[in-house]
Amino acid sequence: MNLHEYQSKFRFAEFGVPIPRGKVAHSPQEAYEIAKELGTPVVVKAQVLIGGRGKAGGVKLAKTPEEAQRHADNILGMDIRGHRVLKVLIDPASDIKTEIYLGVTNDRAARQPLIMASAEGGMDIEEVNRVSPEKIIREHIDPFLGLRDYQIRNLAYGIELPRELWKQFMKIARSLYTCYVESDATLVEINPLIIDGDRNLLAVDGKMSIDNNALYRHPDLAELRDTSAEPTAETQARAAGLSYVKLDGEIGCMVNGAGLAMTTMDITKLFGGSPANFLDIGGGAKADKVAAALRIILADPNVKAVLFNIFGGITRCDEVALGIIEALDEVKSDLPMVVRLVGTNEEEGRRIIDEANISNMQSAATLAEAAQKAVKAAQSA
Amino acid sequence: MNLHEYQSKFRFAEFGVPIPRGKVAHSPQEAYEIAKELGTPVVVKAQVLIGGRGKAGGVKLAKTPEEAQRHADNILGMDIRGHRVLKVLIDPASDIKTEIYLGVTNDRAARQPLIMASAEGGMDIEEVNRVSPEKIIREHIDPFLGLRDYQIRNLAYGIELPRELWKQFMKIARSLYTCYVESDATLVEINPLIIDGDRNLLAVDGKMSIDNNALYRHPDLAELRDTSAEPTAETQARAAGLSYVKLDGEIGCMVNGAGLAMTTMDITKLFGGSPANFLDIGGGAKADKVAAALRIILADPNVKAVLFNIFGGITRCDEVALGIIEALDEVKSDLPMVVRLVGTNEEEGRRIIDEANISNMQSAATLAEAAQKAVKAAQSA
Amino acid sequence: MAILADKNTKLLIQGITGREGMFHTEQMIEYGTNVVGGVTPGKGGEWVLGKPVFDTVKAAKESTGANASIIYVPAAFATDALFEAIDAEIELIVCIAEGLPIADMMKVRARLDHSDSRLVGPNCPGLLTPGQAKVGIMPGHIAAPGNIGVVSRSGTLTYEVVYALTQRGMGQTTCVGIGGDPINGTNFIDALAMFEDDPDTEKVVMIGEIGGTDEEKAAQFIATHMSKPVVSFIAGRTAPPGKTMGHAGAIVEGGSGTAADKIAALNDAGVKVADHPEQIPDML
Amino acid sequence: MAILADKNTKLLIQGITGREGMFHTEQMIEYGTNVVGGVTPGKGGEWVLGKPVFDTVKAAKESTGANASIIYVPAAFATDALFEAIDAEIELIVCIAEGLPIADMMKVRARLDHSDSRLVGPNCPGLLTPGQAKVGIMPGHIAAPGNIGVVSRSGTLTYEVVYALTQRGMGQTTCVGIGGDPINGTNFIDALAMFEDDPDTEKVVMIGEIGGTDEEKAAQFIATHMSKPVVSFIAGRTAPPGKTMGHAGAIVEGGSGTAADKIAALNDAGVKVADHPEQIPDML
Repeated sequence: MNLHEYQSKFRFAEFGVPIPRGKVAHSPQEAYEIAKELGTPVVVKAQVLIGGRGKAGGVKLAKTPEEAQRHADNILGMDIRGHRVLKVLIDPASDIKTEIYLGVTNDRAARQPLIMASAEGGMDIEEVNRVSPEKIIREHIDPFLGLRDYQIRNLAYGIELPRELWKQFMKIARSLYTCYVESDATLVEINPLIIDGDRNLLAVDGKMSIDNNALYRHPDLAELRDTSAEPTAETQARAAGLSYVKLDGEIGCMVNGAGLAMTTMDITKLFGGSPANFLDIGGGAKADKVAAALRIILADPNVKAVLFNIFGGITRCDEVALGIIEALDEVKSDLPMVVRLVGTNEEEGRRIIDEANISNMQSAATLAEAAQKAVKAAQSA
Repeated sequence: MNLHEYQSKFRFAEFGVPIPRGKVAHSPQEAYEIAKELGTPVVVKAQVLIGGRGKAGGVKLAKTPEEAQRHADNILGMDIRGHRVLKVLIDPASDIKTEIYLGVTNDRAARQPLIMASAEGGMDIEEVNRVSPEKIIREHIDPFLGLRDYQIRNLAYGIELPRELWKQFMKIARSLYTCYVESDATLVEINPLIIDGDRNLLAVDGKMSIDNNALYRHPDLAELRDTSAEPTAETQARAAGLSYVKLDGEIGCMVNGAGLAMTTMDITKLFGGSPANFLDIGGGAKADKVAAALRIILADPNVKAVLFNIFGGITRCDEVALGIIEALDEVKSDLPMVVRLVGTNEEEGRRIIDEANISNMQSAATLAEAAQKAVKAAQSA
Repeated sequence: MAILADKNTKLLIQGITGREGMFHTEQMIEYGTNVVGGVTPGKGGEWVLGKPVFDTVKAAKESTGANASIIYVPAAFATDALFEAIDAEIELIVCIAEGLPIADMMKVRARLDHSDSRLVGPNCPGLLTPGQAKVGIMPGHIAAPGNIGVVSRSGTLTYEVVYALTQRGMGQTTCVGIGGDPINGTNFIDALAMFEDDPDTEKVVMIGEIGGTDEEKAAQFIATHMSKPVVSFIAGRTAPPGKTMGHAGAIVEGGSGTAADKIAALNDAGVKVADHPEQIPDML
Repeated sequence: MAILADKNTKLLIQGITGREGMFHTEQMIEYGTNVVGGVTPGKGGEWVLGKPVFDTVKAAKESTGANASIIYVPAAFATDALFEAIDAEIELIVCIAEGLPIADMMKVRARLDHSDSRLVGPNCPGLLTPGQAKVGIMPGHIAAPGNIGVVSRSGTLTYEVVYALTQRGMGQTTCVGIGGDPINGTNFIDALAMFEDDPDTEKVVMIGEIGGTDEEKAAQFIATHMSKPVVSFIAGRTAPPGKTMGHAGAIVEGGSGTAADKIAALNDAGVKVADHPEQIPDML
């Protein structure tokens, strides 16, 4: 789960990281008032869970409260790569002399947290890593020992941070790591961490991702999830216990199992089609779940055909077939559908589908056959 | 550093261990009032930093507030193995059905904390260990992982704790271990942990020792040190940065280094004498430290002779000799004294001692010679 | 012969009295797996499906001589169950439970590295040695004894492949689902090395997916350490970057972990990569 | 030859700019020890006693090729200094610093066990290879090169014994002070094994004290693994139980750790135990 910039920075601040004393505005009027209260100049920053807002015009400097209001008016409601802007953060403009990068993430290959610093702050760290990886100073953290002071000094030394700033830097790195651990984060990132005109370090932009599996022990963080800007389908899918990712194609896919769902997407493409989504209905596949999944797929206007690919393992195919029929009873649709049921009781399952005699539904025996039929159906639709 | 029963139990309670809702009384009148407030029967318990108070008559049951007052009157001021009782704990008397032992300590051989439980509560655990070690269930704790729930279950299973009490037991064990870790304790012990008539677990007696080396990061615990009942000499020694233990003999020893100080005690005994103390003045041995040490030694009425044994390593013997002379100038004494100075600049040191021409002081070249002279001097004194 | 589990496996079920645990225990017993008992704290002394229940793994191991355990407990308790099994020196631990926090798994994995236990999972379908032992949730009837080793990060996709093999008369030595989490107990290299050493395994199928670099490392291993032919399939060619595809580990991050990279690495190592799972039998 | 330190030791001083660090650095240089530099965070780039100062051990090691380090920092920072030296893969770490909490040392020791570093200490006088290297605070002039290995839990008591040996013309290969804390990096057995393997060491003196069971374990080791004669002395025969005698490790607890037990164990192993330190030269 990703947090907004303002959520990340406010959380960092709870652990002792210095941040600009900004506030969130939901309307141009509110932006005006905050700017007036903070004193200008301020920066008006779109709060969206996607990168590239700067290029999209989502970050603007304002010299007066009136200008802040105007910018907020422009930015609020903006669509940035599919995400609608519903909030702006109004931060006092910082006197940026130097930009540093500081972040902690999980290194899955090393199976340890990794803290990274770079003198090349303000840039995308993955880009720095591609172009000049030696400019990123890295320290693996023993999860049992935590981040040790000497490791922070190794970072400070490596990025040639002026020595009089080491004390501030150590406090920030310790706070950031504590925030990472206490939040079960998979990423905490300050970019840029700036040195301002008064030789103070300040976290001007921040990013944070939380391990979804750990949310059960962080109810406060779980509440921070912002579904307002998220595609409705994803919110609905999460509520129904489905794993769903919207894609740009025209063939809606409903599959049990993540690996098989990706494979179904891939094979659709292989046969000349294009998947409209990733959708894993998980184990069981009762009628209500199938129905919820179907509703989500059909709500996508790009979808021209639906492909069901169910591998009955512990789940029996006949039960799934009944689930599909029941779901189609609830969620009517004329779109062409291809159903492939394999595994436990597959003949019985196919018989149920055939006997239901649904005009827009055909069945398939193999995955290749199912994909080909779905692609053909979508093309003729 | 050892804590009193009441300090230990109150600390356990802060971490969630259930304890009797008792209070500390400093006077018989206070004991009466607490007993009245708690309701009788109560137990009046001497608070001393030494074992064996029960046998010494330091623990009494009182059926009325008046009886509590009488018991407190008897117990307060009592001398228990050299410790004067200045406080009593008034606890509501518990309805004890079963007594369990539960403790965490450092296993120095395994270099890990060790949690132990036994169904033989109420007895000295070292005695249980001697007689029937199989009755103590042990689990080593990985200091990085902490005490895991399954380990507590292994204990509960091992001591055959009735299953309906496991939940309470798990909470207590977790709390006790957290207390151990958060306090940098070397021992936390509940003995007995009782099962009462209502099937509740309750920590009726408790013990706690803190790692002296870790006190710097626990100022709150450092304040709990009770020097009121401790021999004055030990309090003074600690204040002067000396390491001192009072013994029963007549030869006062002043030595630099713990191993050498023990050796000096041993050799005194070997030659027919008896050491009055262990005393390590540590490195440096400036005049003020020597003076403080001398004052402590001479305050012991048993001391009949003083033996200085200083090995000049980095410290020069001439400097130490000057320190001793200066100290003797401040702290006058007619007791016979033997000085042995060896190592760096030893000749110069001995010359200084000899030239000072102190009538009651003689010098020695070897450790054996010094010990023999001191024993002889003490015997003729 | 086979790898990891066979007729000599004496299996303990951690979480035997739970709904899921009981259901799958029944399936495993039906398959012929030698289930020797179960563990549910507080229910020691009870019997479930004809098997004794114990309060602790230690007590269960002492009574039954179990050498393997399988974990069906909710995520919040799975970490403790893992440490308990490691501490009791269970040789093979299979963790079906899913949803374990990464921070917990880092610690579990660090402890595993200093133990003699082998973990498969978490968040995996377990393993199946056809005709001998089913330790997990893979449907038994889709597999058949034979000489092909199967290792996979996926669940139903594995079934799909195993089913395709069986339908073509190509049986399996052991099918191993290593799970879809970013940190797990057994990775491709571990399983490939075991198949290489197993005299009954003649060919190997490796089913990977996007995310991480385990397939790339496996390719390296195959090139340098394996004599047996390996055929692979990588799921997620069409997955967009930055999106988690169901499995916590299946995400293309910072330009790495793409299907294209993995397929290229495997091809470089001389491994044939199928375009879709149903091609695999023809490529073996 | 010698053990642990010799002419090839390239020594780093952690805490070189402190009062104690600077004083002893001067002594070590005077003795002829090859001190290559020091570490004091925030003082990198300065020079002390003609040696370069670095901000981190990593940077110091990279610049100087140091293979040993000695720690003279206050207890509150010593744990971090230890982890830093271990992480920088320093081969020999000598920790003079005293007062380290037991909880910290448990963690340090656990990490050491999975590293290639050797720690001597904490709370120890360090070591001295007469004529070659002084890594610690032992006075150099009381020792002389020879063929006797000395290992001890104590400080000045060690000096006493070394001095007695030297005065009798009995020089030493290396004198090792392992420190008086309950948990340390090098114990008797480690040092005894090194002396046994050192061709120049012909006889060994082992100076123990009350507390713990390390002397008993050493006795066992001597009986089963050592061909060279060992003479011992145990301090604390007159120490009462339950009282810490200066060293955190020197305490008789629960009836174990007494001098009598240790002497009996050593005698059983064929080790002669002196009644007082000045007897040792005669017993060798």
